[in-house]
Amino acid sequence: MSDREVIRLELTRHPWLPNLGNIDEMLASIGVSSVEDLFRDVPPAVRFRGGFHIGRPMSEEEIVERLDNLEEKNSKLTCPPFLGAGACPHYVPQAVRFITSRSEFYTAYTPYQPEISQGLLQAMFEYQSYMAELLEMEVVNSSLYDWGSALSEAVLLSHRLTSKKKILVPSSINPFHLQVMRTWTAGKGMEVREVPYDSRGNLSQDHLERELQGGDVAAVYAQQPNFFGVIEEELEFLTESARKHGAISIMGVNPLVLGVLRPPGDYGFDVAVGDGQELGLQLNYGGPMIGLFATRWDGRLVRQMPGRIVGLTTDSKGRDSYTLVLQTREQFTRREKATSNITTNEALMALASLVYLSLLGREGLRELGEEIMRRSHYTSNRFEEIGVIRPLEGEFFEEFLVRFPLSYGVVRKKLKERRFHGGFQIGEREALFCVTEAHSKAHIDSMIETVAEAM
Amino acid sequence: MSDREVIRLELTRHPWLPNLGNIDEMLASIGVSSVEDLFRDVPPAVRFRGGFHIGRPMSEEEIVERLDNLEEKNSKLTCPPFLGAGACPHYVPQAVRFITSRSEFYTAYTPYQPEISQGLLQAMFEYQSYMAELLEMEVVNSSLYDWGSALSEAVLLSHRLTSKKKILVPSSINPFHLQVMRTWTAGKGMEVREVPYDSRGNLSQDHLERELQGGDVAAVYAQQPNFFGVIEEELEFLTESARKHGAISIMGVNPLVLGVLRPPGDYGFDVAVGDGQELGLQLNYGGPMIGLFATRWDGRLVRQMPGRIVGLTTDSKGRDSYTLVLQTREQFTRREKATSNITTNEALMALASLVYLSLLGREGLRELGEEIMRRSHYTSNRFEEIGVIRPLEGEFFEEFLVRFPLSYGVVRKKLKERRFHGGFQIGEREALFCVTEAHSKAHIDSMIETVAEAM
Amino acid sequence: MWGQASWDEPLLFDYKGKRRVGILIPKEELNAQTHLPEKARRKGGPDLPELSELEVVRHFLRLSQMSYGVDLGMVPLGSCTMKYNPKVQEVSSKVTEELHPLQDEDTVQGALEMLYQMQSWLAEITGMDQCSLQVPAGSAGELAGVLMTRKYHEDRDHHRTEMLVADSAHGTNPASAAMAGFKVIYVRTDPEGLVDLRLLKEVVGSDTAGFMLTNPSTLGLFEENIEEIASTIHSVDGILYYDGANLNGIVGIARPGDMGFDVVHLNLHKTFAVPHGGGGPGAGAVCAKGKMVDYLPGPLVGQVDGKYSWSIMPKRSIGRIATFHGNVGNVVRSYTYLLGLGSEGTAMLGVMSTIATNYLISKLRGVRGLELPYSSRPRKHEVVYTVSPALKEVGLTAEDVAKALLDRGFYAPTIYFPPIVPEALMIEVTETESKESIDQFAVALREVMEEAYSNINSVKESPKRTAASRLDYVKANHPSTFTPSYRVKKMREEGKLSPLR
Amino acid sequence: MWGQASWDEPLLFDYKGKRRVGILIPKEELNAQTHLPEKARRKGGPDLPELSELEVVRHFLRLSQMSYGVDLGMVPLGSCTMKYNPKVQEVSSKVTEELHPLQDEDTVQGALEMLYQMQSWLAEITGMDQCSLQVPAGSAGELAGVLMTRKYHEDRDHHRTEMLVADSAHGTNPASAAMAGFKVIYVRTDPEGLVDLRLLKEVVGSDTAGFMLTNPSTLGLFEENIEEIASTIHSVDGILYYDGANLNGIVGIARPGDMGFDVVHLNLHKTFAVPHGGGGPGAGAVCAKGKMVDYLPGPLVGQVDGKYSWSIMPKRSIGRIATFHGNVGNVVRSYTYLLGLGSEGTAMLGVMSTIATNYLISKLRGVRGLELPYSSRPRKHEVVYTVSPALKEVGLTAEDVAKALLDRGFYAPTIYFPPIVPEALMIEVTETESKESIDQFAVALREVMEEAYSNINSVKESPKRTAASRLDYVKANHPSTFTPSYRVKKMREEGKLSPLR
Ligand SMILES: Cc1ncc(COP(=O)(O)O)c(C=O)c1O
Ligand SMILES: Cc1ncc(COP(=O)(O)O)c(C=O)c1O
Repeated sequence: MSDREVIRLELTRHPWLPNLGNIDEMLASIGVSSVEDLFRDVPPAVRFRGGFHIGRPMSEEEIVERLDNLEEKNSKLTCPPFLGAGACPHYVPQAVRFITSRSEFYTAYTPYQPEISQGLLQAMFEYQSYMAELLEMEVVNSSLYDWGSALSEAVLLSHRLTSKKKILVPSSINPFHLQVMRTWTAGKGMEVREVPYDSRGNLSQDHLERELQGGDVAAVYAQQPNFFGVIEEELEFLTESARKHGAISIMGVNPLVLGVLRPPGDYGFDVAVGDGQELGLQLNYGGPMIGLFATRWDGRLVRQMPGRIVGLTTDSKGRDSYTLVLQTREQFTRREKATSNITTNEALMALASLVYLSLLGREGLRELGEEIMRRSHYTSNRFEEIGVIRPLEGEFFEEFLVRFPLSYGVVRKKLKERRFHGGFQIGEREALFCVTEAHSKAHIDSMIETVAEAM
Repeated sequence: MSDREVIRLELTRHPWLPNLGNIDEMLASIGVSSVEDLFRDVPPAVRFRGGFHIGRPMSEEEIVERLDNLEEKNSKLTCPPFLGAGACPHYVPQAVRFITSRSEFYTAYTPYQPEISQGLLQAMFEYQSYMAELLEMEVVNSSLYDWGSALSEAVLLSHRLTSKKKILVPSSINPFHLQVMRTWTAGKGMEVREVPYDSRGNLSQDHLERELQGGDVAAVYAQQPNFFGVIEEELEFLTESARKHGAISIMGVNPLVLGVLRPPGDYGFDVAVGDGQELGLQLNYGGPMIGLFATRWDGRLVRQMPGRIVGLTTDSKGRDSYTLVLQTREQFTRREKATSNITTNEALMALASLVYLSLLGREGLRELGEEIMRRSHYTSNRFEEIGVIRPLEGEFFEEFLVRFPLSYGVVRKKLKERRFHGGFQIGEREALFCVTEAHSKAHIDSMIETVAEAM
Repeated sequence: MWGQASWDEPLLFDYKGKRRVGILIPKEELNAQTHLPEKARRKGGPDLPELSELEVVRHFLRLSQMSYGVDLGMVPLGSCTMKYNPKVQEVSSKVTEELHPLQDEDTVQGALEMLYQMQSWLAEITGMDQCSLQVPAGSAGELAGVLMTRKYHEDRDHHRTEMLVADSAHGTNPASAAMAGFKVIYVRTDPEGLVDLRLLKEVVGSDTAGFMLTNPSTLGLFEENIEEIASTIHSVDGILYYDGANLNGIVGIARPGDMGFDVVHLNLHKTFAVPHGGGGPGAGAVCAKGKMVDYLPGPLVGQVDGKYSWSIMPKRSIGRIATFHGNVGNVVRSYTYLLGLGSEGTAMLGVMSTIATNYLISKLRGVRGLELPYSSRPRKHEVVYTVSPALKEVGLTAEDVAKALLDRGFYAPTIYFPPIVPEALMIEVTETESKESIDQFAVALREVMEEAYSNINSVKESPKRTAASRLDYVKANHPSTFTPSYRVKKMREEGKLSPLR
Repeated sequence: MWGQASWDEPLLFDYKGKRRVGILIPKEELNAQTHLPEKARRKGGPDLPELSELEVVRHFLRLSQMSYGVDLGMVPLGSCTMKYNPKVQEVSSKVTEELHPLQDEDTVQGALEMLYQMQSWLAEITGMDQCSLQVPAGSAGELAGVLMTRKYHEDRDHHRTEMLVADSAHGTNPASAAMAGFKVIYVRTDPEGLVDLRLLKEVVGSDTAGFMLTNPSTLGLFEENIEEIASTIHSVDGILYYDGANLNGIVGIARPGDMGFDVVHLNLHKTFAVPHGGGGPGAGAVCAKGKMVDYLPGPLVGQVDGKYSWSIMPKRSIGRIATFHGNVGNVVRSYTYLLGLGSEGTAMLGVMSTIATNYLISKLRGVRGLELPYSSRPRKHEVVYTVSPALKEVGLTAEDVAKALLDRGFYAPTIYFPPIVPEALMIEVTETESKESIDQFAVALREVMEEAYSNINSVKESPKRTAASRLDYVKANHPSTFTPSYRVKKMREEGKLSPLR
């Protein structure tokens, strides 16, 4: 016991441990004479007597100094990295940060008691509504973890509905999403087949049709834009073929493009997945993100939906009110028969996305999409001018594949010397560059000049 | 007219001008046909037809880039400057920033409607109460601008009460405060006399007593610690002499020292002034600060008090409630007979100070004072070791005067090369150094080593 | 139905925790002796409560929910210009936050550049020659202005003892004039709501130091005789002072400098969107033209070869008006605001705020009991109504209207001001309130007036949906119950305090 | 008396402004042609409302006031560990905020160092060998754990189809097991509230893949037979899995690794103070010991010569469980929390949270209608009560108690969980609530129970002081009224939508 007591006596005050000065009276009220009495059920053999190696408690001032120190160990870049591949840098408006740092939102948990959480519930309903509008799909949940897990959940859903195991994905799928999906569906023995793309970078219709013939396909997946940034020009055939062959059609989509590109609902997809990161989230070294998940207005799909859904209803006084709905799908009631194990989701990030979209509005979203396209195309033109070509001919949004006349490693290193971070390396001489509104013309020009120098 | 219209058409959307798209319907409702109609009463000769040179409207992203750019033009220092002289660097806890950035506080104005502003009013009452406790004085207003203006207001108060014009101040007074006081009281023709200090740096009792003899003194002022950082050891004689000769006694005090030093109320001062900057405020290049103003429980003084005061009362349901009190002192009712012209004060900074003090609490405040003294004394010892002496023998808190064996300009330059900012230069070889809990031992040591190198 | 949050939150002093702290003090292992002089040492620390971080945060969050700012709803306080404070302003503190006011100029070039630009922009917007940003708020700007006027006359051996002030002026005008030692002479408003020119000419004379005026006036009316007013004042070498708190209605339309004003103060916490902080801090500027430039408080930021410094010291400066450089941490918020508006946006402020005011007026036409004085003239940044008719007819006061508006989720207008309008409601919506939000406010005010005629008692009982109901002001101010601090409360309870005498 | 704020705030879709925007898009003058493929172009943009910045901010601020988090008051949700989230955590985002997950390792050394330290600290705290921080929350950690278990057995050609789960377990345990393809076998709780050892030994066999357990259990009870449980599972080469959501009650007291657990997941958004974000995001860790280290999701951060990199790829890793590195932006919040606690503070978590729970129990002794099952044993992080007696006597349900607590300004405990306790109230106060705050909660709960016996109807009418009263769940869930989006509402109103089938 004694070393516990020693520790207690050492730490007599701490901002986050209010009762250090009340231990004795609390023990007296409990009716035990020592702290150890409260742990009498812990067998001596498993009682931990060691200490930790975290260091002494730091004051806030010291903590901030330590964090500054870590921040300095990261490279200061001239402008955001030209990296995409599943996460893209964007400017996050201050209003977004301001609202997500409201205590009433960020220190709340899942609104199990709707009467006292109407604000949070209304916001989640609005998130679902904004996404529904973007996607032209009726039912959106209030978030999953990220694109990879959303895709995985869609595949598991297709398995539950069809009892089949084959999944068709484009070989232009984001490889990280694919890896996640393989991990998540390993337990169900799903089998993934890749459908190749043509010289423009578009999904091959023939291959897809052929794969579907067997009738053993649970789901067909398309990604818009695909991993190489290329815009899939034709997707209607996919939903039609899938329907014909009894497979679930799933569209993975970057919701940011939906100001200018056709939404999944318009194509008739059963399920849409994606990530809201590009709508108001910092990069945060890859997480938290926002797994986007939506379905058509079809009870079969909706009842298999993973995650929380907020719905509109009325309270006992007849006022419009919001609450979690279809909870019988969830783990805490259905346990092993639940549609997913997900509990904690990405609600605050969904809120951030909602705030971002509400700041943009209809025109803002379109303008943003167009500005990004202008900048990415300007960059690709500049690349072309210095002899860096695009091996795939298809149209693109913010990302595009380029091929250098020399090893990309050399370019990458040169860029780093000038405090630029180049695109994501794909092969020896190829890389995927991402350009958004966060990259100014001056930075783009100077990046291109640096590349030119390296060549 | 036309150029106005042109401007209007150019700017069709702006986040902060919601009605740009509603102008026509609003004009229709007003019943005028053009914007110009609303300005028909502006004589053509004074009608402005030019344009401004502020630049085109920037997006948030560009604004932040511009601010970053300005920030980079300031020197990055290794640690906060060793500068005091009226403003000292301290660590500001995150909770302070968090609370002062609550919209309900920082986007409110003076709580003219107390029923809807109870939270803000209670906080101001608590600020007054915390300061009253620190000062051991009963009545504190809810802030003036800064120490200089608070001192000026105290002097003007003494003039109103005594109709006399002579003011005694120590020659160890902060010269910036003195300058402000001279400016503010110029209209009343106040005459300032300086009382010298002894070799320890303490106020000379004899001189003071002599100046008071004439009976023409409106107020006597003492500053604790004084400008040289020296702790005035004896102040009781001052309040006694002032009382005897019909002068108002005013103590200027850094409230931070009141965890360890005797408060003005204990000495029997009539009025206390000071600045709350050291209790939870950033330096902010010198403003906003918090003018502290307090009086004894004496109606004569209280009714002459400048600024807003919040008091406790009850509402019609008998609940404890808070409201602005003694408003008949203020400009909006008393106009030219008001006790001051002050309107907008430093309420949010007062809130910051309150939060800071409430985090510290009784023991925290004492510990902070002691830690600061330890560090400042450690620094002064280190200075002594390398031959930099303290010309004044008196005890000090966080600031102290040092004399270098060579021109301070040389030291100052050397320090700057190493990204340190030395103390405030007083004479050719002297400077006032300020050391707080924001200066770590490592930084102090390295600053001292740099000084040693320069010598 | 709207209702404000209500928490039975005790005073911090009523928290009874022990051995708590809300922040750790960093401690270095140092071998340093410190000696406090015995006679100066405090015996028994101040009796502050001990609280954990959560207790502090929770306490203040609860209090915050019982407060009301622009971010929550319209605050139509006339003369206060409660416009929206864009969130990006909060980023701007990075430019100044960590700078000490006495740092060497070469280490604060970013801050100085910002201040320099602000000096120029504000000079251009007001049509003046030079601006000082040292004044921490409007009133301090006024004081600076009248002290400048005083010194100007002293320099010329004038004996000028009187300061003219419009009777519609803000209370700070006479208060500032008095602080500078002037006698205040009020100039009446004529039946049109403007300065009575005839009267002005009568009072102007060899004792006249200057005239403090705001244009548009606190009635929201533009003084169309401004040129003649200026020449009248200048004819006796008087100084025409512009109280620039109300610039919002004419930015881009007309400039004080072009109207003949010699000195102007600005409230950056109004037209230039510094948040009002629950009462402050604001930030100010005092600008001067021609001969008055020499008297500005100083120093000012100058620029030589792209280097900025405090190099400009006005020759006959009145001296330092603030301990350091003014509320720089707020000036940079205005700077950010102007960056976002740009020239075009800034030029639209007067237009859009004027449209908002007049639109509101159009929505309030025909409301029973609510009367618009000087109704033939268009308003600029604000409008003043009177409820005198309703007072006569049903006993409704301006205060009642204010309280009833609170119950509808709005903050109240400024009431009983300016004093020349009885039962005044002084309403300023600003250009940041959307048309729909103005519509809603108009509906609420109309409802209140209708309720007054149908059920005056119900109005008198408001507010019912705020954290407190109407307060006992007698108790609040009476010498034997006056309680400005917990210390007073406690001492009185312990019988240690006599009534305030 | 407490009352929640209430705003009649419409949906954003009901705002009707025109030509508004809440943020300006920066525009560069660029000469670049862009061609959208005709067939992929959207015809008619999405119908999103147009709003100014103020409208957006005000809308969400009003909504925020109709929400409730730990900063406002106690949230005693059992199993959720709603502890205070120190404000300094918000600074920590600077370490990761601007980093892209695919940046070269030499450009993200600060972030990697932080992750490396966290891997080590969490391993030490749990007594495991290695941790992966890739799991974005607890459930994902569980999924990782069961997939690791699956792969472990596959590698050994075991045919293990069954996952044992305690019947008191969180729903995520069986759900995760099922997602990984296991059949779930429940192990009953014995009359002491612990795992029924006899029964466990009966069900354990050659089909057993592992056992998912949490200790202390969701009842707040420490499984004192943990050593025997471990050896039972290990005797068939089963994997003992620790659901570490409830670590708070034993941190510094006992470690899963020392108890014989092979795999552990942690919810950093509980014991390690990541704020809960209104439902998320959280952050997780999955830790393994011995043979199981090889199966962790990867890569992990390793260190060579002071350089950090993603150099550790567990040999038989189940692969990637998140798109990138997990919720790094939250991991750094936990890191900050641990810096502030230090070794000593961390070691006190178990002690202080356990004291808080048992103190609350002491304050609830003798409350009529409230029964403590398994009352002889001390609790750890939480306690589960039943109001079954009150249900029988006056018809009071656990839900009624929850709603009545809302009316007293508290959030409600977790109710109806774990399912083995009828009418359960699962209460977790955590160590960050002060003694006085626990006292107040105890008083509130006592009052509710007393009111139930004196006036059950009044309790049934609660909540009355929140923004909404009890809701219509039938309408919310019925196929013909189910409305999960504005789109559905609108389409239904326009007659374009059939009931959900
Ligand atoms: C017309 C007018 N003049 C002067 C002032 C004083 O400005 P401040 O409150 O910044 O001291 C105000 C505002 O309070 C005002 O409305
Ligand atoms: C005991 C237990 N296990 C697992 C989980 C799931 O964790 P998460 O919500 O992070 O997915 C929770 C919390 O929800 C829990 O309480």
